[in-house]
Amino acid sequence: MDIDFSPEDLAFRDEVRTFIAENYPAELRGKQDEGDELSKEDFLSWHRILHKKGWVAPAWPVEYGGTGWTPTQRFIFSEETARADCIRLMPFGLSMVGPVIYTFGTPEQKAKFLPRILSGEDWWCQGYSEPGAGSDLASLRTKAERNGDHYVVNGQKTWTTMAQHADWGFFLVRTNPDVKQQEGISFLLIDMKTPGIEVRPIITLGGEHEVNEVFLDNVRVPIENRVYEEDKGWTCAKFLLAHERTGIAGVAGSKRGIEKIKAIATAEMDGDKPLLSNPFFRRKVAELEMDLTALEYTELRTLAGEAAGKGPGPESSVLKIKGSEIQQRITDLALEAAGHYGAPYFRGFGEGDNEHPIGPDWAHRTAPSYFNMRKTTIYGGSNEVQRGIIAKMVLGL
Amino acid sequence: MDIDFSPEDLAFRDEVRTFIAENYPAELRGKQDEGDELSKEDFLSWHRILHKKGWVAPAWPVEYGGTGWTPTQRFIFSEETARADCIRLMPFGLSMVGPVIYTFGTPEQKAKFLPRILSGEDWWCQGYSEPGAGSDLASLRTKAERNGDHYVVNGQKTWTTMAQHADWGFFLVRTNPDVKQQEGISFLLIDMKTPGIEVRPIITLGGEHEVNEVFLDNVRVPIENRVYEEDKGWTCAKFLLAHERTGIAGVAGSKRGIEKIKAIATAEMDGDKPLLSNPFFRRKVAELEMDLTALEYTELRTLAGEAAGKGPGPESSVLKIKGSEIQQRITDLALEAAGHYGAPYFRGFGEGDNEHPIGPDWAHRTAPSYFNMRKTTIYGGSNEVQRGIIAKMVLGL
Amino acid sequence: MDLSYNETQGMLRETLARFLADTYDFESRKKMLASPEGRDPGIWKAIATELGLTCAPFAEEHGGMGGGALENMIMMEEFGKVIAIEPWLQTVVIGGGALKHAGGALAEATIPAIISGDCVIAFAYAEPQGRYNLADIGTTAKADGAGYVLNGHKGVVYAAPWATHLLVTARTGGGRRDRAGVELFLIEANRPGITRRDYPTVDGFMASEVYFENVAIPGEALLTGGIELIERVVDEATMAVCAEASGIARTMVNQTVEYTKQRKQFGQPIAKFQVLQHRMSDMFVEAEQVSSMALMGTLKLDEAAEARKAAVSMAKAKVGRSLKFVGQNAIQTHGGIGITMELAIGHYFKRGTMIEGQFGSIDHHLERFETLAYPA
Amino acid sequence: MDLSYNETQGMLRETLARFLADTYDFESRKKMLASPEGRDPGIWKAIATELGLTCAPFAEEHGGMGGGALENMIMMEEFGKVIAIEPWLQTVVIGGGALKHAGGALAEATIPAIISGDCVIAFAYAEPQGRYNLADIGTTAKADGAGYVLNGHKGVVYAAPWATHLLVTARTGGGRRDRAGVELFLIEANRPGITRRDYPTVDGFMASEVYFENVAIPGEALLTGGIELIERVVDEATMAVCAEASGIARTMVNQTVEYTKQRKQFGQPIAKFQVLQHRMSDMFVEAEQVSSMALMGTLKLDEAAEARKAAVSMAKAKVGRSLKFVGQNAIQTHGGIGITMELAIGHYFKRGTMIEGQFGSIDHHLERFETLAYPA
Repeated sequence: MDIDFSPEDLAFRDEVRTFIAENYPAELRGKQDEGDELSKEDFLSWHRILHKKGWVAPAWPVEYGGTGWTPTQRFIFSEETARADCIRLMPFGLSMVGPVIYTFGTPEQKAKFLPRILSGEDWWCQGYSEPGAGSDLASLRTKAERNGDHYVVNGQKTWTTMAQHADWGFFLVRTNPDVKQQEGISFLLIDMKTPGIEVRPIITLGGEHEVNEVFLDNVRVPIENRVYEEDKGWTCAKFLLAHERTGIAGVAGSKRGIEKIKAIATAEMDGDKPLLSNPFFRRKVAELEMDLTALEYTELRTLAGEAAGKGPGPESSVLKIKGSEIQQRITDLALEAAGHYGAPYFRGFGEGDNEHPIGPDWAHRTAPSYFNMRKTTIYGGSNEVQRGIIAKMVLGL
Repeated sequence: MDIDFSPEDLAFRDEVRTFIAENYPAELRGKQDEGDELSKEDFLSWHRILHKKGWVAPAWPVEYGGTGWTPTQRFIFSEETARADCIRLMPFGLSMVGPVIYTFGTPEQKAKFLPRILSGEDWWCQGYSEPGAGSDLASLRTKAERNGDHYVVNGQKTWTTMAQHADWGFFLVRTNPDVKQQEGISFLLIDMKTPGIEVRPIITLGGEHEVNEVFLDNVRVPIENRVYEEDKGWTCAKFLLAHERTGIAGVAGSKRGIEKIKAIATAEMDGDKPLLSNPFFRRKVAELEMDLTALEYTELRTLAGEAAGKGPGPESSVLKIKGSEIQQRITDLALEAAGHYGAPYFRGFGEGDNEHPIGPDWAHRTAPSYFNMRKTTIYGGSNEVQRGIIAKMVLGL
Repeated sequence: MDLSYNETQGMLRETLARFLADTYDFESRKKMLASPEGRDPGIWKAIATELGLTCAPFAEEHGGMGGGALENMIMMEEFGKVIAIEPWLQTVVIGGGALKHAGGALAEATIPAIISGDCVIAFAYAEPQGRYNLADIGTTAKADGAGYVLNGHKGVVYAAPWATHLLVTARTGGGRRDRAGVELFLIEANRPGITRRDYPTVDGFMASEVYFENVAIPGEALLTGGIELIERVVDEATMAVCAEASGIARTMVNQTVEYTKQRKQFGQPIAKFQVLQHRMSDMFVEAEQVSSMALMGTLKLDEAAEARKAAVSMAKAKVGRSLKFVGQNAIQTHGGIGITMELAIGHYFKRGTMIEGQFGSIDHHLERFETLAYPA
Repeated sequence: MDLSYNETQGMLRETLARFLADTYDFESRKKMLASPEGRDPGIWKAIATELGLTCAPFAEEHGGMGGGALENMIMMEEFGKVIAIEPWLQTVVIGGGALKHAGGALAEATIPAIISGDCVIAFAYAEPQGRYNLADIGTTAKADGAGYVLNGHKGVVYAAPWATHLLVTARTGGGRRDRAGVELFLIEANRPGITRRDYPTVDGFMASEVYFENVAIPGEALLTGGIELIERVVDEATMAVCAEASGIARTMVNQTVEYTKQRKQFGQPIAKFQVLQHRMSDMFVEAEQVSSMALMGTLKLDEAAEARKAAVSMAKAKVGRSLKFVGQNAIQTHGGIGITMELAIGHYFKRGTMIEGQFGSIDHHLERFETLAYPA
């Protein structure tokens, strides 16, 4: 057992660092730092740079465009990108539908979709949740009926993140209403420009437009856009749920978040001392670092288990629960640091609007971030659902 | 609305203070302070003094021996006895079976039992819980069968506090096995010297002998010792459960507990400063005071509601939950203050044993108290049961 | 000792509650906030004149009903229940309170205008560098003949865009964090040299950065009392937001209970899940603590300064903590819909969150309590 | 980076686990504790000689297997699973560790005796006034010719009644809390002038107050390294109890899960109640955090002093907090039976509770971490 990086790993780390320093777009630097809403182009510019370098999908098998890195190298890469505060790549193509397609898709589907995911040509969204269903995915009602070589899809999806930008969406739809809940579901890839699709924004508490409702009215989807067998889409969904949970610990991002809090609390004064010298503020930062370190080693232990052949199992629910709580606590602490200047609501730089936000640069996003991050314990399988998974799958209750 | 005491109330407070100062037994002073186990005689000496003064049962109706005090006077009395760290009177007679008897009993039962409860002549215990039943009181299996003018009782009770001293016990027994859970139960008063009763100690984690198992083997109980109607004992039990919950906030006792912690942490050094100057220890004390004040005002609001005609309703579950948590946190803090000297286990002063405990006087009881007080969230209807009551009775869930 | 409300107090509560039920439903509130002024000034006018409620906490000689902190508590609790954005806190509790305590000609002139609804006050006390220290003030009031000249920058002044008057803390002498030299002034909001940058707040109000540049004010604008007066008024304001918090917490519990009864998942109303039942019980318990502490602190507002400060800080710290618990769990229990603008619950959560820090964070108040309760 | 155990480590774990399963069932442990000596010395002897495990963390030149902190972690985790009262912590981790680091003739003479099970060591470091400050020492070691004379009182010396040797911290110079002048001595437990008052501890061990009155010891008893050596050894000991905590936490989770499957209330196994299911999930999550931090701190024991201290303190603080959560909820879920002597769970809870404070409370370690991580 050894926690240190090998000389090869250290060399790799330097390579990554240098690449980021030389290639990360100047106009993106600091943008995420202030928590501003990011445009589609913002996301894609870094995506394309990584794609050009061949580093956009480290987790994919080499044959489909992965990097062939060791788990340690992947760990280093995610640490370094977070450390440099690189924009997070959108997961819908790279981490979600991509792995489903290379695992369950036909050769034609792989050839058609995977390269465009890697290049960023297609922006993907996820059509899972339905109004009134929430964490109860299997109760979905959007239905797809066969009509010749097409399905005709009718229904409504919600919480569809970034659907306003999407070229394609992967949807869970009911193809057989007569079997019980988790059966009779299929996994469809739908071109978002198909007639009958309407995307309506949902505005969240901080004023963000991140999520949407998607209405499907007699949307025609070619049969060849179904992944895996008809009525067996739940297999893909389950595979994807497990996949989604492993990344969700968000250790690297939270490390960066804590660093930001420390920088803020070093600059911000509390009387004649930096806020970080206030023993109680300091204690909360320390407790965050402590809990994040515990989470980090829990993730490392899980990865070691995976390396030893245990797949990402129900234990990954531990990572989701702890990771989401830590993400929320970081925003809580930032809001506390903002003091009075957490209150002003700054609508962002509209067209021709060059007005500077009120208060310290970082303060105007603290309350919206705090509100918005309540989502982390709700989405991706709410933390209550995760506790149920642990109870059932790990503890056998 | 007015939070201040009237001049009459202040005069009453002084009267109580003076009485305690002049009459509280010298040999009991400080004994409870160090958390030592108390003997039957310890409990009874103060009981008898209060009885002689006519103050042993402030909550009882005057006709049965109560004091006729206003709610404010009763509040003052309980504050003052706690402030002076007077020994707590055993509740089984005074607060539990006494009120059941004067509410539901026959004139003969009242005449026979109430005076002996007041005088302390009879020591009572409570035969409710059964092995494997826990908070699920209604599932009890101890059965009483009619045999002429007697019941014959067979079964087993557990968690019977202070049964080792008891002259009488009040027992819930099943008189009709054919009806559903809460029906078919009767409320019996049983002479603990009746043949067929065996009391066996249960030793708890701190080494205390407070609770017992009680075995009943063909115990003959005269019919006239049944309170209220046959099969309707649940009415008495419900009445008593509500009664038990109101006192259980334990505000006055916890106030005294926090004062002790403050005294300890002022004397105990942490480096070159008193432990109370350590900002984090101090913060925990402050949070306790804060939470206790919130509880105190919640109790006062409940009492005001009662004065306005609302009986002690399901809201009293709030008092149980918060009161028990605070009691536990006090012991947690005391154990922390003890440092290394929380570890030595001191078995108490055996016969001829004059050895002094290890470490500071108060330290040797901190760990046993911490262990023992875990009971407060379990007994009297566990806090889970209380949450269920709030959900059902208050929130209508 | 008697913790029951009298008949007048009950009537006040009912009058306001009935009015707000009619005017402050979710849709009307949304419209108000979206309007150019960010509020409906007619509502304030109606509260003052039609309902005649603004007179409740003022002395009879000023045209009031002779009430005080308890009446403010009742009003604020009802405002909290509908997350009203009316300037009662700033105008009646803070402005009115300062005038009551300072007395004199200014009080006699202004209180009737508050009661009539014509005078709306905003409290300009915070400064960018000052956090929660009321004496950390860089704004200066330099004596100039019989009057003063104001210079400085006040941050996040709630209700300033709506105000006819500003209640301003400024320094007539002493160094940055000295208690001596801090004074309180009530001035017209449109005095030459005052500029504002207005903006909405995340909890639905309007606020401003207010800049003073050589603003000449008369000597009569001074409310005598210095930092002690300011501390007292801020303590009263703190208890007023605690009362608002009590209304908010109760409403969040009720809304969550109602939502879980209707919302179905896994084939049944989610109210049937034991985990959610116990959580809502805990929310109810914490909401009770908020109400208890709102009452406790309010009842101690007229005690001597040290006892008052200790009680208020204890109350605010507990209210902050319990309110956070109720709010976070209300959102979690609602799920995704809870973090959208679509249901009322999210808007209660936003206001509740801002109350946590208003007039001092949990840590700030715990520390103030400790300093008073456990002197070194 | 590789977090997997090697084959030898797996074998060590299995050997000890199998042995403890046979010897340390609940009833046997109870009998051991109730015996006059408070333990069964044959078990220690068997671990050393029959199983040959005591050699695991020692260097080959001392007759060991060349292991270190990881091997101690594995052993302590297994001891935790059965709440063993064997003196591995005091003898192998602390005594053995101090000897390894100090080296020299004393190490060469003593380590083989530790490996053979003949030498049992107790660590006399705490003093009544000192809380968790390792340099707050009143016990003196006055130079006297080639040797020293010891005077003082050491409190709560775990395993002292069983020990052949005492590892004592004492002051050769400097004032009460000075770091300079604190030294470490290994001496025979039966030296003239040493008296003990023995007693059981609440977590099942035996311990003593140890008094030194003009105890003459030879110069060779000194282990060079001063306070730095003591801090390093205590950090290693701290991680050893964290590993023990990992075994305890896992076992408490398992026992609680098993108990709720059997225990019926309201007509069904209480394991079916969603509230208890989610609570046990949370207990599992926290037990995982204990294991993760036990590993993290152990892996950092050989780093430079500052990094080691920061990591150990972070680990111990988190272990303390998570262990408290697991223990309190294990008892609460068991209900009344959990606070009696009758089930094993209560005894795990007692040991777990004492671990929280052993070698420093949660607050002590958070503060030490903060001082290192956020220098003023």
